[in-house]
Amino acid sequence: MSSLALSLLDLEADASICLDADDYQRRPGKWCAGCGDFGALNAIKRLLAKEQLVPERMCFVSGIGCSSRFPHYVNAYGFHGIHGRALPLATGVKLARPELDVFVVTGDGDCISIGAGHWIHAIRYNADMVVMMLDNNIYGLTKNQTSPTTPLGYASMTSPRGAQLPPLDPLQATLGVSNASFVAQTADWVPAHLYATLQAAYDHPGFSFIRVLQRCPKFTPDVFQDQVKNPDTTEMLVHEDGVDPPGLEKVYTHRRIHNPKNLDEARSLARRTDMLRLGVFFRDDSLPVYEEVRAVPAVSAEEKVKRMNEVFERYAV
Amino acid sequence: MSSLALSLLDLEADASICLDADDYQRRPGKWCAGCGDFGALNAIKRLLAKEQLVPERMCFVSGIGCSSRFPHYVNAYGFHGIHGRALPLATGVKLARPELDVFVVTGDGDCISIGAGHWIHAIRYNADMVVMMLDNNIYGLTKNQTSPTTPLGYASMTSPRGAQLPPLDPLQATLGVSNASFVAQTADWVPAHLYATLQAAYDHPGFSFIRVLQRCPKFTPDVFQDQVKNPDTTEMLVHEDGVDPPGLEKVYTHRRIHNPKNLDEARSLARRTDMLRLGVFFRDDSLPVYEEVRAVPAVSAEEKVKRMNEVFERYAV
Amino acid sequence: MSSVATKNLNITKVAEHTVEIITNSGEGAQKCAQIFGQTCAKMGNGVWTVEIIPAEIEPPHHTVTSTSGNIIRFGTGKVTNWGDQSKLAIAFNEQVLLSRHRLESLNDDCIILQESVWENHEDEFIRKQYAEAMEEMSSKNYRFIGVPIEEETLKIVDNPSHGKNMFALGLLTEIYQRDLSVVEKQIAHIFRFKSQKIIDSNIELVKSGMAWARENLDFQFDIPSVPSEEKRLVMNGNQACGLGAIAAGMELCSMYPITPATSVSHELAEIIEDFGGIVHQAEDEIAAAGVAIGASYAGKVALTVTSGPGMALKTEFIALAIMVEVPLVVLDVQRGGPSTGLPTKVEQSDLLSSLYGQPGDAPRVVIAPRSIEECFHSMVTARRIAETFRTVVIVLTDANLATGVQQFTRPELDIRWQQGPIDQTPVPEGMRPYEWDPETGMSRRIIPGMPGGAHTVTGLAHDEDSLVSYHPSSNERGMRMRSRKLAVFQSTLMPPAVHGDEEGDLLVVGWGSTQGAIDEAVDRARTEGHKVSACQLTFLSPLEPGLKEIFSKFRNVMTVEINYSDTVGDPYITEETRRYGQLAWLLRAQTLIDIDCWTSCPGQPLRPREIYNNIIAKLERSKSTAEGEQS
Amino acid sequence: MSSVATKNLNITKVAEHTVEIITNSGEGAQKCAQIFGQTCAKMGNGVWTVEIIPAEIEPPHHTVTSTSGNIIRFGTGKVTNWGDQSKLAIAFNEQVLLSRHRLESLNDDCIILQESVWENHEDEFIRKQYAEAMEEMSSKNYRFIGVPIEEETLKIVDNPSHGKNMFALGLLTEIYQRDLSVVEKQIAHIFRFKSQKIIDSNIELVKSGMAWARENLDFQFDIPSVPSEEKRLVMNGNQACGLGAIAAGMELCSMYPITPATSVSHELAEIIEDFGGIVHQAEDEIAAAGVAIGASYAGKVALTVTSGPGMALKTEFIALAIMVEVPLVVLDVQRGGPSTGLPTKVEQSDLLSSLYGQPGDAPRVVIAPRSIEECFHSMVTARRIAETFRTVVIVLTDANLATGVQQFTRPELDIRWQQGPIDQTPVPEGMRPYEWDPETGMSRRIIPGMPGGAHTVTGLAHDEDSLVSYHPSSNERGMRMRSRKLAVFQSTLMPPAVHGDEEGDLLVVGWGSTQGAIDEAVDRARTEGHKVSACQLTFLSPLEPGLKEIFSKFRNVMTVEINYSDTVGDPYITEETRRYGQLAWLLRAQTLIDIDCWTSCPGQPLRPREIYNNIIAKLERSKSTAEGEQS
Ligand SMILES: Cc1ncc(C[n+]2csc(CCOP(=O)(O)OP(=O)(O)O)c2C)c(N)n1
Ligand SMILES: Cc1ncc(C[n+]2csc(CCOP(=O)(O)OP(=O)(O)O)c2C)c(N)n1
Ligand code: SF4
Ligand code: SF4
Ligand SMILES: [Mg+2]
Ligand SMILES: [Mg+2]
Repeated sequence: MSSLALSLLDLEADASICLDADDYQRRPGKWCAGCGDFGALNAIKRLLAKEQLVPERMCFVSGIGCSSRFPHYVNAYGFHGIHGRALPLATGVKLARPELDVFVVTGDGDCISIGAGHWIHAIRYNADMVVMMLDNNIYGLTKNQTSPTTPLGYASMTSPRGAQLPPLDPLQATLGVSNASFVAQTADWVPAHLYATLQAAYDHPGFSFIRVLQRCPKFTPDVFQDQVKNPDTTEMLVHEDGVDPPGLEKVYTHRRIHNPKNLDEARSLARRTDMLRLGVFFRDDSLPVYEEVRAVPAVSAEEKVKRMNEVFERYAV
Repeated sequence: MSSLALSLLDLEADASICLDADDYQRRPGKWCAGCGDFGALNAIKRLLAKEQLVPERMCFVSGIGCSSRFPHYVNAYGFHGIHGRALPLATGVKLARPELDVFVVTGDGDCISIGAGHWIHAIRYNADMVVMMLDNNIYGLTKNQTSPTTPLGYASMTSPRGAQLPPLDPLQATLGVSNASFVAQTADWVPAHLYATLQAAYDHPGFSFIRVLQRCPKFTPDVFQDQVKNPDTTEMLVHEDGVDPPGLEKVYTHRRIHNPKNLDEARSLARRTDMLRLGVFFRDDSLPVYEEVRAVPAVSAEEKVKRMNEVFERYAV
Repeated sequence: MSSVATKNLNITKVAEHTVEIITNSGEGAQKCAQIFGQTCAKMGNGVWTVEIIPAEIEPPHHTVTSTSGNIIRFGTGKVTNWGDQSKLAIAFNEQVLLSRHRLESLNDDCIILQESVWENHEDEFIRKQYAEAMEEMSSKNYRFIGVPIEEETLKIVDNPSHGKNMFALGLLTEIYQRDLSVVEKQIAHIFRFKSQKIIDSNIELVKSGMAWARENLDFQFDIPSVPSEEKRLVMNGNQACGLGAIAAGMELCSMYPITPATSVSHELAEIIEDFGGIVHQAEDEIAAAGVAIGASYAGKVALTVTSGPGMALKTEFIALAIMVEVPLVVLDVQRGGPSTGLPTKVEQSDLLSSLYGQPGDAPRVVIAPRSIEECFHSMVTARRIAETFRTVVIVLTDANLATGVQQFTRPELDIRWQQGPIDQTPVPEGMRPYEWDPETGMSRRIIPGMPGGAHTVTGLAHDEDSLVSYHPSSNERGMRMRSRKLAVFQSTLMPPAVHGDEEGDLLVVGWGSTQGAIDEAVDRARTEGHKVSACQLTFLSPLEPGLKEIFSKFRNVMTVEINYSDTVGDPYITEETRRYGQLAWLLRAQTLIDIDCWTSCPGQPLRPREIYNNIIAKLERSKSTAEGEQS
Repeated sequence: MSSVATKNLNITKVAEHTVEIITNSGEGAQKCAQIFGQTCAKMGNGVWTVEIIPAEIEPPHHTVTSTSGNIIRFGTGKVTNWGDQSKLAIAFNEQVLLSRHRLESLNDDCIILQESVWENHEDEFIRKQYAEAMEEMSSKNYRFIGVPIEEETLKIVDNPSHGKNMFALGLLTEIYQRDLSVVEKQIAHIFRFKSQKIIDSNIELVKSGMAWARENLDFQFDIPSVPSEEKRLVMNGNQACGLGAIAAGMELCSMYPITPATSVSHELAEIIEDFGGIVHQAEDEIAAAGVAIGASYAGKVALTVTSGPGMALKTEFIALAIMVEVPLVVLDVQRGGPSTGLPTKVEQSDLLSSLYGQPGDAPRVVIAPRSIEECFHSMVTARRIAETFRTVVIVLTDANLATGVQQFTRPELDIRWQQGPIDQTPVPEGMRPYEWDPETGMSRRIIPGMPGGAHTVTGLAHDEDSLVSYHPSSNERGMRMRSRKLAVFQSTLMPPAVHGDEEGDLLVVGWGSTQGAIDEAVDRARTEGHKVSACQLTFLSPLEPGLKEIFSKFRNVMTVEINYSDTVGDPYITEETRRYGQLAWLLRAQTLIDIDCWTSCPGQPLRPREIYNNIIAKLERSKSTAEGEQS
């Protein structure tokens, strides 16, 4: 059964939601035909509709890249920042306004190349936000340069004879960072799974890192071909604390029950290259969340003036 | 048996080397009395003497910090760079001059806070260099601010009520990066182990990351107190492919045979907080080394001119 | 729309023409233009080609945002810029055409060869938007000629979007009487990696385009060429920088992708390994600079290539290189700013940040090539300066040079440009790492590997021995020595040439890529008898000598720049509050002469006509004020 | 060394005195100076204290590099700078003293109270280096007085290095007849977190110091104070900035540690949580800026604090804030550059990079407080400007203000400085994210949470709706509007005050922290009848109005700055090649007046005497040239 047919089936599943979903689209996405970013946008729309989120109580933050154009297309507040710096901006928004729902959309270059330092530290801060890394294994917007996730030997404009290093696996790296609290992998061509993963990430209190395998027909048309064509190349990690969207088991028959609490297991699964694995690799809802550990009681202007005058006393002569 | 006595014993072990070792010291280190950086300097001197390295064929690269003053004290070429950027500088040196022995000395702030992005990518490049991260759990040079490795709740000038987040574990993070090839932990107060670890790192072809637990009597006098006082808090990871300096077993009776090839095991050991673990967590000498995969045959000036003229033909009108 | 009834050919002879090929992105306008441009060049015409690039990678087709294409200006003599509006256009649909119309890119009586399939398309929406577009464009008296481009193409290939461009090429070949054999050679070259079948069908398409034109068009243009024996190359500025870097002997280009600079490294990645070098794509621009500095320090002078946002990130490392006196060449292909700004568009707004971007006093050399030819040679010059003076050289080009294609005299390669073997000779007893000549501040580098030279360089204040020193005198000494090198370098420079008379009513001063357009505008004014000259600067730090003297011979001096300046007379904008163009500001401080500026930041190269108009306007203003003073 | 034989006290009355306490780092000079300074302040004297900080954290003791200490200048009237050389010094060993001697910090006939234990120390090496040091210092006629500091201290505590400082405090208390009760109060305050035992023994040490002085010294100084009713605070510039930030209602300070800026955040970290705010220590300066911008965008105006190298890293983000028009306050505590430079030392070399650091045209406001009092108020001003004009405000202080301690009028807190509740009212139908007033470029912010206001801000060129736009006119429009705001802000400013007559032979122009020293030097020259005035600028971008008019009333204008400039007459340095001080360069472009400069970058604050000398020298030069012209 083709993933296209599948996605139809799965849209029918809750057509009601799909209607309102469009209210969350501010304007049509300007990506190439067949770009996986459209799938991510659709899944987000469904999530927002399902949760009936109020546009002005959300903020979508991104860096620079095809993927980072995302906020322009969502009916919410958005900050289309600079390359690699979406996470610090998002952290600032969350620190100032914990009541806002913060979503970050970034790319494999934006997040784990130029943004790598912020990425590692944002995982550790564990501020409550949903982070979608749209991973097309390439630099799209700048037209076809090698990214850290480009497969070994895959040619681009900057390595015409093929990438010289094995790719950097975002999952293993994320799982290596202390205080990591939610790490998942999904793919744009399995809409039901993408949607379910977003839902789980949204429900998770803390920094939810989702690597979304994203097709780029323009520059990496073949990197995900097998996985798209043949569901048998994929194993679904399922668990009650993870995701297991109904209907998928018919298509994706390789299923593994993986308890997302098991970090050792998560790491070793992330390492294995025998199959593509989709699902929640790790999840711990109990870890310290930055804006919570940093929360301080509000103080009235009058009180502030009063306290400042007390501080002055210490310096008075 | 105190670690001091131990270090004496262990200096006697090869007094001959110790003599020449001083030839590798350009000038006395200017650190606080009791600073662990002295131990690192001594160990390096011993290694250079043991290997009889030629001063002009070595380059010591560092960032900024107490630890990063290191190159000034070694009788070798040195590049005392800017904060957080030692690794890109070192990569440039190695790319241009693969025949030079490159050593990097960095701190917990320099390497894994401001330098985090370069750190992750340098691990992946796997250029052949020895990297010593002197980890005193604090920002020393700037006088006592929280670093990513500062223990939870430990007070500093920037978090007077204690660090708000669990520390970032450099070992787990390093072990999470694809193409990581050598990851070890040692401590300044176990000179024999520090020395042996440096030796192993030097022998390893590729990027050897060593986290050196380093005492800072000035600002974190107590963070390593127990471990220094009581060897029973420490477990030595030993293996023929790792390190197992003679004599230590008498003091450090907790020993675990750990095969550095076992990455899953390495990661889960790095996670465990029941004891301090010193040794080589992971080692794989077979991974691609950046300056090798990028090596291109040298071309004579004449040949270059000839080839450039050929290139011109493509653009000729 | 008018279609040609009776055929009675008239051939107009013109000195130059500007042609646009306007398509959806992905329809191959680039290849068509490239081949046509190459052909014109080979046939001895001067040529300048410019790309029209859409904002998105692949925007929805048949919309105003999907416009992709090329402008080809070619003529009898040398062509130095994209000129004014286009005289002839080939458009694959009316929406992309409309976008060009709105940008006022088309000449009032432009001849437009337009795909005829849309006018009566079955889809009503398409007919409707077609009609509306034609309505909007009726304000001008363009001459529209319907051409069944797709229909004709389909006769030869089944996927028109891989063929229409060659049919269009055929139209041009016929209209401008290009030599088919030359066109065929170019096709064979461009598609050399494709099958013979494709090459053949492309040639067939060209022929059918020619045939259609022969049968249906009543006009042709004759643009005579001056055949020359001189060997020439044709390429764009980024290619020229890439080849120049190799010719200069640089063996490492350390970069991070950014438009419009990236194609320099594409060019290099393709070939540099045949020259013993590599392109290193770093994790970010900071690392790219760091790797380049590390390599330069170790003896291999490296290049780092970027654009505005990347320059911002290299700020700290550039200061380090200046402080430790490690040679470094930084190429900044300027784009529209500030921040992400206009990534694909031209601007000259990085001048002041290139001079003053670093906290602390960090003297460096800044040069700006004025033509594609100078792009090539700037790399050789930059490297020599960087090594001779142990400093950072920033080379400022821009999106106009980067994508503009032009031919230039084939450079004579000099083997001395190549890097010799790295100096590994023993260091003379007692020689110091910074043995500054007290007169010149210059010193000999000690490179890792040199016996007896071991020392540690540092970004901290240091003395001749490279020892950290906090003593006032050694700090001031270092500052003085690093600054002195600029004065010494300046003493080796010549005053800039003046284009036109040495004195007059107005001197137009520009820098970098605008030379062609400015000179053309000035010439136009001069032929009308105006006392105007031009002076194009290429050394910005240090500035070329003799400027004050040159300027003082003109009643007015005005810079023309592609950047922002306030306009006196706008609300709140006075002589005092006005923010000037970046070069104007620099020259005011340098010469204390009241230098005016006309600047604009439209995200496209300046047109000779705009410049001309502002020259005339400036002359008017100064005349009236002069009279004002008299009365 | 002379030791005091017969005791016959003479009390000298002086208007001011400068005292140095010189120790190994870690011997508590800071606390001694802090208490002494506080005491003087409380007793109604004007005070200025400066720290002497070693390069390393804890360098080897008893060496010239280990010098740590304080300079306290206090007098009858207001004290605005550290003044000239010290008149009295207390030294714990001769090596640290020697380092001060070499820096020419000690007055020719300075009285030096010196630890007497070293002279005849058993260790020969110590005796030897002592003798050599004394030999070197014999060039001056200092008056050396041996004091058994350690010996006396050991009588009270067993670890002298935690006590000698209090004994020294006792010496000063006696010599300057300080009120012991005040001293005791200060001790009790400073050691409030320590045990009563420690407090008592410290007071005992002070008393023993006083006793020793009484018995052994034949001199005292009387520095009358003018008691005033005015409420005053005493603190350093970083503390003032920290408290100012809170007073300004800022609830987030997002920073990364860097000397000499870090202590601002230390101050804040201590108290800001009692004000509903936090200090966020980011992973680097880039993230620190990003977090601040994110928070400001979301409605809480944030502060980011750094110094030179950190400014370099914030370059890109500052441009983004300017482009999206998110208010942001950036505090740059300037240190010696370039690169890592002189991390703990003062310099004013970030002016041009603060104005022009960003690629692209990025207009921003730059202000430089001139005193510690202005440090406090600059935060309030900066925030107001940033919010009113939706732009970035860079505040430039420096290591001199950062560590200098001075008292100033206690600010009257205004509740309106506090941030009101974040605007969450519905957005009026049809209101746009960048509804630029065409006259002023100003617009109302739409903040996340405001119903009906959802939009996406972007660093790309955009229109009023914040939609990405590549159209020339909208790009130029945005540029114009962002630039216009500076002109509008400038129109609200007053011309700067002139210190001295409105006209004369020379106007000395400075900026920021040098005001005190410049005014003092100018006053000195004026009392000698020279026609010199001073003008200290605090707004650098936009520049204050009326400068040209003010300057034109003086025959010469010269800036005085703590940064680098070439000296005409040095090899290769001509009027043309000279690189000017940063303010001078700026003012030349702005006024087209031939502004000279005297600058110096010794890594320490300028001394009134140096400035005075260069004022006189400038007057001489101009006189001779003037005569030259006449003949
Ligand atoms: C500081 C800076 N460096 C480089 C760029 C150029 N740039 C824009 S997007 C991009 C990478 C895009 O790749 P990715 O993050 O994977 O996003 P994608 O386009 O593939 O979705 C780069 C290098 C920039 N805009 N700013
Ligand atoms: C760009 C920049 N940011 C900040 C600093 C200030 N700084 C110097 S060293 C340092 C951190 C030192 O900590 P660490 O790396 O752990 O080294 P340690 O001193 O503890 O050995 C900082 C923040 C700087 N010099 N440059
Ligand atoms: S280039 Fe690739 S990632 Fe970018 S829009 Fe096109 S398909 Fe999507
Ligand atoms: S501060 Fe700490 S790390 Fe730095 S030199 Fe002193 S003891 Fe060593
Ligand atoms: Mg990508
Ligand atoms: Mg540290």
